[in-house]
Amino acid sequence: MYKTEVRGLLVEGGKTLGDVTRDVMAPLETRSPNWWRVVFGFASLMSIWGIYSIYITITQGIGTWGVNNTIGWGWAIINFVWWIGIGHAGTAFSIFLLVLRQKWRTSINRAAEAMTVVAVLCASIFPALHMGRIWNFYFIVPYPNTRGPLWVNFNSPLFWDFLAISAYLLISASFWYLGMIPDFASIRDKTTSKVKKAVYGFFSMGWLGSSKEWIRFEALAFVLGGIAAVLVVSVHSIVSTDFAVGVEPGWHTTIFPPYFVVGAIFSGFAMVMTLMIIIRKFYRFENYVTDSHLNAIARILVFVSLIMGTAYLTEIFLSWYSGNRYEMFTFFHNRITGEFTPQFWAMFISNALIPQLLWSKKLRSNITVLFIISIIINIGMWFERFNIVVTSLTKDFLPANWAPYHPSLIEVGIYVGTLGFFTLGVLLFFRYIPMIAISEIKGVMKFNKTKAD
Amino acid sequence: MNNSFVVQFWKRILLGALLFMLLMAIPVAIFVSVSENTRDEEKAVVKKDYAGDIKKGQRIFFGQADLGENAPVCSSCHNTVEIDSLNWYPSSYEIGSKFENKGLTEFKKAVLSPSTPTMKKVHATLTLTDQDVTDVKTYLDQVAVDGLTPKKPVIKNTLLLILLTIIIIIAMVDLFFTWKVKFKVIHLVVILLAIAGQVKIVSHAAIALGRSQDYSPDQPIKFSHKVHADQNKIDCLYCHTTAEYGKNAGIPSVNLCMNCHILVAEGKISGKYEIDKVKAAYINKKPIEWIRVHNLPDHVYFNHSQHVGAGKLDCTECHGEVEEMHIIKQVEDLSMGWCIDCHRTREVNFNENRYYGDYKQLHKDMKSGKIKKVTVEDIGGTDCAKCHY
Amino acid sequence: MEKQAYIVGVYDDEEPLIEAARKFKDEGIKIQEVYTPYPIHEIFEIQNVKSRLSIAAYIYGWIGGLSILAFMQYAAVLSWPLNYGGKPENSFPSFILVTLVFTILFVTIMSLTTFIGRAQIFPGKTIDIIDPRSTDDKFIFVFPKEGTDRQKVESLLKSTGAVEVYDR
Amino acid sequence: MKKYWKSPEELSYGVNTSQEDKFELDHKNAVIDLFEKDIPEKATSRRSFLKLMGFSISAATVVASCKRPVQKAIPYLIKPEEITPGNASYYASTYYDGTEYGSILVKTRDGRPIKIEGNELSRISAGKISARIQASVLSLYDDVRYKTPMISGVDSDWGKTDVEIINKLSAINKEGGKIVLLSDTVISPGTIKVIDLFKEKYPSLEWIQYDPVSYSGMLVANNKSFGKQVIPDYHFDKADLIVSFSADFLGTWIAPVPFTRDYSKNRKLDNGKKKMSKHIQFESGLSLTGSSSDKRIPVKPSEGKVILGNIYNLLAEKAGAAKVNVPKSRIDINELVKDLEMHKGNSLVVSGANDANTQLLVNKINYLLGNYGKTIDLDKPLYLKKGLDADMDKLVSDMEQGKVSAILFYNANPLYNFRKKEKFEKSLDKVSLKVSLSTSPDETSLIADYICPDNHYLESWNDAEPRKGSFSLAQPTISPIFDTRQAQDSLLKWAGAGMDYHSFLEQTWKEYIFSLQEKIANPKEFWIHSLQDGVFDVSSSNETAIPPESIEIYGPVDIKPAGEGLDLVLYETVALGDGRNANNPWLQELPDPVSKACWDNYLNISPSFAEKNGLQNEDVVEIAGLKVPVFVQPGQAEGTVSLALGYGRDNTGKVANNVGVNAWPLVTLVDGAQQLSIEGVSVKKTGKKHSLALTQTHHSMEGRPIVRETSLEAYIKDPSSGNESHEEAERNKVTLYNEVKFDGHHWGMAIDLNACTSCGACIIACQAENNIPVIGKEEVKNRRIMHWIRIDRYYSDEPDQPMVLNQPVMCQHCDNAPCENVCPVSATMHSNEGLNQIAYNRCIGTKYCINNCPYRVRRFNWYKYVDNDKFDYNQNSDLGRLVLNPDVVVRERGVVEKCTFCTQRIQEKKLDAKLENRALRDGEIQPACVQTCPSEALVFGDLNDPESKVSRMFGSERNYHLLEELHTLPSVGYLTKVRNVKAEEINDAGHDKHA
Repeated sequence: MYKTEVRGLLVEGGKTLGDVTRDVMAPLETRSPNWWRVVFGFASLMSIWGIYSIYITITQGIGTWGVNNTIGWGWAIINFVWWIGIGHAGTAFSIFLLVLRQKWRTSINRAAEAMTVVAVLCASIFPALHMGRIWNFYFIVPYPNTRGPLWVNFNSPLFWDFLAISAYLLISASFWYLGMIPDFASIRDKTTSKVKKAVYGFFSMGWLGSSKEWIRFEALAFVLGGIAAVLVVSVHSIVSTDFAVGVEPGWHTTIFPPYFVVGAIFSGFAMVMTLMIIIRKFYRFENYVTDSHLNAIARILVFVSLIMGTAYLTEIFLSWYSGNRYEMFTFFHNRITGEFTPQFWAMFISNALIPQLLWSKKLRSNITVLFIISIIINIGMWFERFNIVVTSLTKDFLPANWAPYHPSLIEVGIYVGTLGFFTLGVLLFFRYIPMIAISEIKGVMKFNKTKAD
Repeated sequence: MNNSFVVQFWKRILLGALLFMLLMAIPVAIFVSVSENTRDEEKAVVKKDYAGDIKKGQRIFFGQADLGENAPVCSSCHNTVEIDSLNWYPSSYEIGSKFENKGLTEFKKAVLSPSTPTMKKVHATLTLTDQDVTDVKTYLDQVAVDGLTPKKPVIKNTLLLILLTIIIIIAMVDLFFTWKVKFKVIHLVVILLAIAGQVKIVSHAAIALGRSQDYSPDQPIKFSHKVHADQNKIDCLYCHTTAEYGKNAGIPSVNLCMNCHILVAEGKISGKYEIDKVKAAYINKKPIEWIRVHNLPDHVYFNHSQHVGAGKLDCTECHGEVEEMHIIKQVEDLSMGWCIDCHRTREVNFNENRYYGDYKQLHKDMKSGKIKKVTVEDIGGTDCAKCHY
Repeated sequence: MEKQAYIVGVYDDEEPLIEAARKFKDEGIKIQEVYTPYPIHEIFEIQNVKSRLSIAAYIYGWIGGLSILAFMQYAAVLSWPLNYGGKPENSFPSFILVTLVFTILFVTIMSLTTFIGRAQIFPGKTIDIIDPRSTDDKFIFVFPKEGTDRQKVESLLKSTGAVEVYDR
Repeated sequence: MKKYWKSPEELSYGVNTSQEDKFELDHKNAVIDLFEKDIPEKATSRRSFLKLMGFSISAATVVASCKRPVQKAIPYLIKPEEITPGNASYYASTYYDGTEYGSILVKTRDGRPIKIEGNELSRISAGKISARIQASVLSLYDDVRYKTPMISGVDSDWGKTDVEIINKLSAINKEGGKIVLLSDTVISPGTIKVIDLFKEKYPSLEWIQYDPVSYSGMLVANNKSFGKQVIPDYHFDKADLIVSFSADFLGTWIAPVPFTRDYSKNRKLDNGKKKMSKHIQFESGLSLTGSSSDKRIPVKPSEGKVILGNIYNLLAEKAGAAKVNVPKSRIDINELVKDLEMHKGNSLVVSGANDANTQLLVNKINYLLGNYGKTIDLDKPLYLKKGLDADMDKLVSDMEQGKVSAILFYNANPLYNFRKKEKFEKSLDKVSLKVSLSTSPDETSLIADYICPDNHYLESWNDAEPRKGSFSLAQPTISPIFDTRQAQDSLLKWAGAGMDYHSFLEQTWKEYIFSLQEKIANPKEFWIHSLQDGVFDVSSSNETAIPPESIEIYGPVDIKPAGEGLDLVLYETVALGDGRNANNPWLQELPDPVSKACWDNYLNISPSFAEKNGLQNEDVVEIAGLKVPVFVQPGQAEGTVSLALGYGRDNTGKVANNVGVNAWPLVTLVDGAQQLSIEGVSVKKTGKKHSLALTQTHHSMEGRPIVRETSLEAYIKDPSSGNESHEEAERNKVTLYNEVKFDGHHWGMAIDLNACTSCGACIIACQAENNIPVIGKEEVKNRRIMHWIRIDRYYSDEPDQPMVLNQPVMCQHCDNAPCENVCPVSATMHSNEGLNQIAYNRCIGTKYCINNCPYRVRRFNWYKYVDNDKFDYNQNSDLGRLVLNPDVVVRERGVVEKCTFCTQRIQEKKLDAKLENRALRDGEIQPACVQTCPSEALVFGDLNDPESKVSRMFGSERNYHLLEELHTLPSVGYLTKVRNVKAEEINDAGHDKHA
């Protein structure tokens, strides 16, 4: 069997099986810490602003945003793609590594998947809100109707998008929940609180841990993992077709699907890193989320960052090589130079250059540096989406249409709101769900032993 | 499968469903009930200088008071309850409204010395004292305010929905607690059927929302298409003059009615009452406020001349057998699917109308026998912008 | 639910458990059920439990994929063909993504249903917990009391390193 | 073209017998409660009922809740023969508001006018009308209009008002006090007769015609030159060389629509024509006309006069005539003079200066060039402007001296647009009776003792004689909405004529105008015939006499050298003109053809001036006491700034109030003529900002082949010159899928960029036809203007002397439309007639199509624009909504909309053809923009018909499609712009330099 020699121990501190259960359950069993309450309050305030902004948008119209006849999509779509990107990593993380049988995923996948579900939920707010008539949303579903029947346009990337995101949400949520069933059972059996016993007992679905259950559990996990691995690639490819199918300069390019998928994994892993550092720090899970885990993520980030850099350069090269004057204008006069220079370079430096620092082992093992870089990457990825959406739309084919774009407070509010929702979601996850997959950790404990021997 | 598993599984699912249904019952009930056409009217009470005994008047009207052996019962001709069919005789409400602002003497004169033969014949044996007249008039005044007694509701969808919910609850209670019926399958079948029924009601209500198939409101005049179009063989286009060349078929103006009714002052069965309304409208210069039956949403452009003039459609194809209707009714649901279905199958006058000469390819195909007929769809009749702009 | 009577053997590590399982198999004693905090593949082999979920998923995939393709063909070509930007009615490349995603969705939903049906778990299922420690750090064997040679089982358990043997 | 003319029996309109009168009144009172209580019901015509009737059906169908509202259908009591509910009727009428004339057809639906179109029978406007006339239908439904007569600001009734006014007038008349009737130019023979009648009754009447933008200098000059105080008619179609000095004859000068039509006739190069006129424009601010010219030379107004003098001297030298004293011009004009001499008899020199001396020079130059009788017609002069500036000053001094006892204001608003309005207002104190006949509130009517509101012109009878021998009639198309009375009726009443204007007019026509013709023998028949046609022309020979040779420049002329200081030039905008229509939101939101700004006036400054003074767009400066934002306008002449008139109105209505600043007080009087250019002003920065609503902010084509242009020289050599990229695109055309073939029709539009002057008439026509909402300044600033057709304007060449390129852009109806492909819900797709269609009710508003349209012609309903107090324009009131076209849906919030090629019109004409059992004719279908285009630059038709005009234009070597390299296969084609310049001038200025 596989031996983890490159990475050192998967679980440190000589933990026993019983320790694992106790350690992971600790945050669930104790009173929530003060920092948790403060952040919760703060996130609630953000969410309230968000809900207010959503209310205004729905009742008054998209006119309350900064978008206009030239730029039909603004922050909403930027944030949508950004969140989807973040929401990518969880599943990518746990599923790719599951399929590749990378044991070190076990201490991270739960948090990553939770992040995915919350991020995708946040993401799905935007396409719904940016619709002018949200109350007619159901038109997008091809259901039999009395209009002829009138179906939908299967050629439209937005329809693909709708399908892909609903599928992705459903699958990542079920995958996440599936993994939690044995852990809920553990809590049910371990906790002393009657309420918790009942609640977790309900959600554990009567899990006992018999070998018949386990084998089906594993089979399902592999089936879901296998098909979701395809989905991970397809979701962001489909999101990229929202742009790639368009004619706008800077959009109409075949590099988009891989570029988007990699970008999503990049931002997602960065977010996973951010979260894991927080979990490790505040819940003292250093023994489970070890330095070698962070090291592994950091190495992936360096690698992906190189791909990102290559993708950026390829795009620029192709715009020149194609000889298409509109493409060239967008890249050379509107991104590299011109009105959107700061945004372009913010993206390029934070995504392609700064992560290269992680080549250094010293920096890689410095938690603070890792944390800062992971945040920078997320900001950089936001700018990447800004570049794609705004620079292409503001200055496209006919100069007479060129128009500036400034987000309104409402648009910003919705974004802040989703940040709030995300934080709230993650905090609730910290509080009520085992942050680390107990049974899976236990499953890999034996490799510790081989190592120790 | 393990029996206990099945039972447990269903128990959970059904309890969940029950909870969900109870939560949903209120909005669904509201939804279903509002989707049925209801209409409220404001009422105002007029002060009178006489006061009779309403109860007494009502009894007279319903024939419960003793007025003599041969005295006709008012309510046997003048309905007091809302009805679907056509009653040529004015209802109590109509009489009430007509005389609401008129004096007792006028009322008495109309009742006891009638002008039309039918009334003369029927009212001949009617004897009423002044007090009786006052009582009846008072009663009718009240009717004019209250309106007719609403007809007894046939099983309304709302009730059916509630009934089905009750059935589900009973089945569940028996399934889990009382265990009266041994075969568990029966419970499941009953519950599933009931749920299916509910889904059907709700989805039908949802589809019917904004539609009005079978809409057949009471019109201000009891105008019978059967009498005019069937018995008197008046062509549709005689009254709906603009259907052939205008966007709207047009509701005839009163002067058009008067073309005939200047002579026809009394119907064979209907008597004078309804025709008098037309005359009154003409004399008082008050147009008749008909209730529009066939309504299309604002975002649909429909042009009669396209269908009647150019398409040579018969009126009945969309409006049904109007000549058989006493009360006009919307026969088709006028849904988009209904329009499209017809456009897909209906042939156009491709060779007769010279306009279609521009469709060269279709003509070629027709000549070569590649196609047998040209439907509306073939010339773009299912394009959005043919009806929506 | 009525509780059954069991003989329960408790181990606190994986290796002795596997050893023991082999022994019981050699001895021809059927273990009714093994409860472990995490999946142990050796036990599956010894117990000879198998799952055909992946085969089912494969079949679901074909069903889902073909039906969505058929549906799109019906909706976009037969039912109401429309001209979108000059594309042919059956613009197949556009259909690929929808087919892919829908297939995945279909497989997921169907596999989940199958899993719930086969593993017989669902929210709020009432269960008979044999030993609550089995989801924590103990590995347990369960034998039905009836029709089991108690002595032999107990001695075998003890000899293979069971830390505890008790009736229930 | 089939039009539904007014039918004869409708002619009894207005002479109702008393019984019918009562009948109608009762009848209407009965229904009025049903629909609308706001509108006072006094009028006595069946049409008002129809109006309300039409309204009820369209407005009552808003489903607010799940409950289905009971819809009532109320038929006519007695149906008028000529009205078919749901079908449109057209009535011929006439528009003249003192600034512009147009012979029009009024489209009415169910008795309410909803659209104005041109009357093709008119020899003057020939079926074409301007943006302002298109928009005039909206002012009919303006809420602020006076609704009843008023005495000292209090609502009153006609009986009382009439009695009081007659009493006062009679008293004044008895005392011999002077009564002044102040009006703008009156071109109506009927009205002139009414005024004569009034004068008979009140002999002390003095009638003053006052034109805010006056042509007094020209009138005086022509009087001096030829003894005729008139404005001649100009034939721009006959001129091969047009030299214009600040005359914006395509935009605002005298009669822009006929001029544009004539001008473009000689600019179009269809059917292989190789000849076009050459147009040279000298002007200060960049005008519409300047932007269309082949060569535009920015000069100061004073410099323009110097150049004219020099031209004259060179010409006079050769002709041996007397010269004038003039300093040398900085601009070399030898070439130009040579050119002019080559074009003797087919050239035309015009000047916009309101200065008799300059106009005398122009007259003399044209005379020397032999243009009289050829390109200038003095025999059939235009009567559109008659006011003499001196009269106004005399009036003010008369009033100051207390000589005037009564003053009646008829279409005159001196308290807004008279240069010394304070003085005028003060002197009014000495006038005892002030009567205003204004239709809606204005600055002058506010101080009037009596307000006797005039009808809107669509509610009125009238006639007009815009040009000698060309008459037209105006008839009411709706009975007065409010309790108003036609001004002529008021005058007749006060004159005690005992006759209403309708019969008076009929009588006048039967008596006088009837005698001008011989074709129709019966006066009654003549009247009916004229009313149906809307126009009547006295047939006369087309030859015009050449005026006597004896003209001389009056007096010695000394032309001063151009000053060095900063000159301010005041100008009229194409949208608002002199500001009398400022309360019309459509016009306020019409982007200026040149600056692309709306909802404001601003000080145009040249880029170099801006740089020198550190000014940027939107910086507020102080000039002559006014605080205005600046706008950096390329092409503004050095040493000049310009400011639009017509803004800064108060108490006029919610739309016009506080928009811009009033520049009228800056007008000066020189030699008895009002001058719109002021020398020696100074500009002071204030440090404040005032935002401007611009619909276009980038002005360079960035080297892209968007508007393609070439020179006439190159064009003659190779008709496809300038259009090289079209060939390239055709060559590179590959397609993955086969192109869709359209059986039957394939609609297309061709746009001749050579003809388009960017006047904006199409924009307003489209707005009126398609119920396009007005969104206000803030939203325009947010770049959300809703117009379905826009005119893109690009500059090339140097910023101080740019070449201007205009391009109308609407939905291109691409056969491979990128927008259709991306709509998830099938709300937009292609019709089998090649139309890119959108079903508003299916749209969920993802805006993907907007993003994916490379032309950005799709519009989104960002807010609810109907019935929303945030957008308090015409669609926010029941009255304002009466203008809506019932055939076009009013779009909901959150849906995308765009040009449909006026599907409703296509369907209407197709149906007509089907009902008449005939094939469609080419040119029968005209979208609103095509119908109104004064230069006939837009052509619509069936591309499947090889004989159609549009097909022939598509076959032209000049034809190209916008962004054709994207392979969107648009159904709109553009014909390259050809400038009448030498080939190298285009290459110099052309595409590559500014990239």
